[in-house]
Amino acid sequence: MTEGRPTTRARSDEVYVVGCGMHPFGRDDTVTGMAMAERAVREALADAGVGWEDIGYAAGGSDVSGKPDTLVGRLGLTGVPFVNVQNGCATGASTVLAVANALRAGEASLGLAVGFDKHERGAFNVSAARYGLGDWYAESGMMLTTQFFALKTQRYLHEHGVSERALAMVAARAFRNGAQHPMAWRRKPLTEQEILDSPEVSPPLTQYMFCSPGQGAAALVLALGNRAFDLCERPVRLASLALRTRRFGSFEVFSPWLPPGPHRSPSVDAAEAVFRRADLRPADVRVAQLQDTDSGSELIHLAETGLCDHGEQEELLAAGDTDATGRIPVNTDGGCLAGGEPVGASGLRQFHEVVRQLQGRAPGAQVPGAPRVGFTHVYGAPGISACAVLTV
Amino acid sequence: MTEGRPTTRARSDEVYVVGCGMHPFGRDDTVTGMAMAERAVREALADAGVGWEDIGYAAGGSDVSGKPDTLVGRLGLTGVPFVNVQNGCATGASTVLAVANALRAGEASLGLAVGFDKHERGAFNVSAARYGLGDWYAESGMMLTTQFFALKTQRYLHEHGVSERALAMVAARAFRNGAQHPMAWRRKPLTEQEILDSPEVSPPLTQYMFCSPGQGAAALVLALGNRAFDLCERPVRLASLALRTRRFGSFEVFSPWLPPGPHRSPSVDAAEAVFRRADLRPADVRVAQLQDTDSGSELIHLAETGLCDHGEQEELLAAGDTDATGRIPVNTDGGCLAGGEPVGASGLRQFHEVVRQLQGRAPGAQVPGAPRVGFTHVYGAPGISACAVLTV
Amino acid sequence: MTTRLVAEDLFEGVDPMRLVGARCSGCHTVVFPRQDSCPRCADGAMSAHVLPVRGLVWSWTLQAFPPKPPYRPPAGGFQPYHVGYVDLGEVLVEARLEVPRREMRIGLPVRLTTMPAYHDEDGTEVLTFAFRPDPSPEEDR
Amino acid sequence: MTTRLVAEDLFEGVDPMRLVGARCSGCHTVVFPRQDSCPRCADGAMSAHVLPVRGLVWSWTLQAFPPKPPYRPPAGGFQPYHVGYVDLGEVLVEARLEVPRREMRIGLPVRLTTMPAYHDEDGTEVLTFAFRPDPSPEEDR
Ligand SMILES: [Zn+2]
Ligand SMILES: [Zn+2]
Repeated sequence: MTEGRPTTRARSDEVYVVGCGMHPFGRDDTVTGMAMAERAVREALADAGVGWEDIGYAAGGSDVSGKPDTLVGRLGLTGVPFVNVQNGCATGASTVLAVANALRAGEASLGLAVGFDKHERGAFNVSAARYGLGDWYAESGMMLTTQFFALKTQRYLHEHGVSERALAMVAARAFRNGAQHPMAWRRKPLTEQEILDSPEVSPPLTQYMFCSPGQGAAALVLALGNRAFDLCERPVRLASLALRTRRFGSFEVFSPWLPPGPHRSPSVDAAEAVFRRADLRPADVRVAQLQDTDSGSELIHLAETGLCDHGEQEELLAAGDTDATGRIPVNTDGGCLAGGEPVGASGLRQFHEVVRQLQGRAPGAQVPGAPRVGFTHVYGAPGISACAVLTV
Repeated sequence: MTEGRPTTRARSDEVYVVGCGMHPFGRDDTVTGMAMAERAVREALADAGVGWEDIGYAAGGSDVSGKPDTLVGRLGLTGVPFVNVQNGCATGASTVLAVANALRAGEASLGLAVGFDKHERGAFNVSAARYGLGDWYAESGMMLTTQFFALKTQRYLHEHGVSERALAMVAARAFRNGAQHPMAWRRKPLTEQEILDSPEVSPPLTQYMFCSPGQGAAALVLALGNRAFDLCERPVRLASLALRTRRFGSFEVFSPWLPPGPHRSPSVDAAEAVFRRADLRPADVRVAQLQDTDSGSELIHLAETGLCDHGEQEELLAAGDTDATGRIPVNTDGGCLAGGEPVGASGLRQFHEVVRQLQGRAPGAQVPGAPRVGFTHVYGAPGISACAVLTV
Repeated sequence: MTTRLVAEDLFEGVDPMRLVGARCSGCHTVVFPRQDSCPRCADGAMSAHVLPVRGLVWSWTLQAFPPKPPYRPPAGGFQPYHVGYVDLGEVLVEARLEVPRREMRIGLPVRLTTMPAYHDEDGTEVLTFAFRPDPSPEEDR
Repeated sequence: MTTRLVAEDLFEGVDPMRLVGARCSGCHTVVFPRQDSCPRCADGAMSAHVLPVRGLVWSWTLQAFPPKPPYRPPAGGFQPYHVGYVDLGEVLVEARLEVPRREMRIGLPVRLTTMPAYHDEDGTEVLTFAFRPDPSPEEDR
């Protein structure tokens, strides 16, 4: 496989975010997934100051709420190429990748990425066959994502000497940030003790350490080269974006077996690739989004992406370093924990938050000091991760 | 929207097909969709003389038979970026587009596109909500793809003075070609009269004028620039590929209403775009693949793509012009009519056939005279078409 | 026997019953059923628009085999039926056609009617819209 | 009462029952359940490979709420249960853990057993594999 090298591109080959829009996350029975997507797209177009008819290439993703390309029926029948992508939790990143590649390949100079979903209450349904597994695996009660997160976290805490309180600190910060964010679902701050005392779901994880399936939509307008500067006062450069599937020995959901360790996650590969290509280091990041389907995942991802060392998380959290006012603010919008996880929209929510932070117009808690380097990270089944570095 | 212009690319920016593989189409209960996909990929890799670990970017599509990116569990856990796309009948083209754009964008120099599906017997199930329609539409018996094809064909024959016998000629040629093709499903030639006398499904279309949902898989290895010539004696250039969604007033499946005509299909837009970009004319095409979910569709697509004039089809068919030995051979492998339509695989089957024709090694009836320009066309719900021009 | 319409928002009035779509104030596009945004232009506002009851068969076909669910067969079980598009001038509407095969042709004058589609579990007859041959096509046009 | 195994191809032998995976002749990777191709290398051939019956808890958790279908609860209804990975040396296997919460810890020696998972409609008891605390962890290792 070709590995990423630091990329030196002419400005004319760079891709920029020039507009973003978002439908509030949460739960609202009066609005469909497609309607939320339409609103997010219209907001992104207005933000970029362009019309739908200016879009030359579009990509969309939704896990369960309809075929994204049917959005053309709502947005306008311009004939635009519209590709649907589906990569689980990495769907949002896949839409951005599809559009960025198309722009660089010369297919268009202005593109749109949109993601949306509206899930039913409760955990996601799964099909063993769809994952290439026998029925026995689900029937005997081992095919639950919550178990996976708990098993991975349990082992991680043990190996790296992190306490369960760190898990509560992650969730408490998420709800603190969510409380300030107008588009978050959960807006009530919770204390660490409340989080630890909430019902046990799968130890070491309690109820408030898990995000819920929810609903939402987010969209970005992307532009190539100089077009971006014509449209936008402060375009945000997509310095690098990498999607990686798992390598042998990663610890993934729905694994009836694992090889003896070490278990290297695709998050490590994706993060290394984006920092290498952007010619930046994790220490340069001033605002980060990390996949936080649960507290344990965020904790693990902090180290896997290189933002801290393994085992260092508890100290970082206790010192407030990951707060909006800290050294390395994480999930300033409350992440999945406060926003819920509409699978198709979640990755684009991350871009939305980081872009607006870098533009100095965060909807919630603004990171002070005009951050210039942002980072996004998603991770999901069946062992896929996507990271991006964004800069102004 | 940015319209395509004739593209003058340096050879280093051209994308070529350097290997192809296919699992026979049809129905075989002993093999899963994923297993078929694996076989097609391995065959394509062997054909290109490369290993899975050489692939730097992959895209896959399947409508109902699993998450394509889980194929990494069978092919090898190399960490490769693997994007899943889903665009109905245009899924195969979307995989090729995703890979070609990634190669041109500098993501990798070698990529893989794979499509597969294994459908249940009988017509596809539909969900009104998924198409943004009320339940009444399906419940009252109007939400069937077969009706749509029949209604469109009925009107087309009426407007352009084409007889029902032309529909039988299309199917007869498909089965004639299929009979010679080792990977086709239907290998028994049928006379025009047998086709006309088969049970009426939705007039003017009879049973043998419709393709069936089936199973199959196909894969392509794509290479950028000089890499292609290092790998392959006769790489086939992807001169252009365009995907288009419908514009206002096209006549699409599941339309409770239509505006008064004319009804312009996205096939017209996609075909015009690829010929313009490739700087070639429809008359240059020497081997073509047209979406033939039914005889009427192929008939209509012949004219919509510019391969003939509206109303000229019957004459062309009667003269044998669309036979493998004719002036403009169409669906030399028997198309969907003889192959069935595994949605995710069907578009890549088209590429497989055209590539092998242009390389002079067709598995079935070889077009004589070393054809140099090939064409593919798919069309499907919800009003999407993709065309490609391939050259040697 | 109680009856209900297959979907209330498709209809307006009772006797005579009319189909109701929507019309764009910007580009005058007429759609059916009604929807909130114009599929053609971004500018117009959509408002309810009652459709003509008379038109011409624009295309037709037969549904020869029983559709899978969510199709709901009528009380007596599935019988082959005709469907088609009816040209109402400003819009073509897809509908069940209550027209005998021998009379069926593109261009046939037809007018709006209702027909039983299926029965609810509680026995309620569910009516849908259809078009039947128009005995007096020139009248009121 | 008749019993059956949750999936025949996971097991080999009866008394003692063993789990059977597959091992790659090329890179010696051991997988469970058996599969035809090696997930690690392209070269090796996979052949059936009986797994050790003794191991150590590598990670564990509790399933506190009743899973949705396709999970099938036992005859008496859902009761919270433990799952985990057991380190068998050459491979870690995910399994139900029949270990009391107070004894549960990473590193606990366990050995293979079977347990009723659910009942078929005809009353057949369906057994799955599990691990329970190993009273004599040093023996036979
Ligand atoms: Zn309008
Ligand atoms: Zn091996």
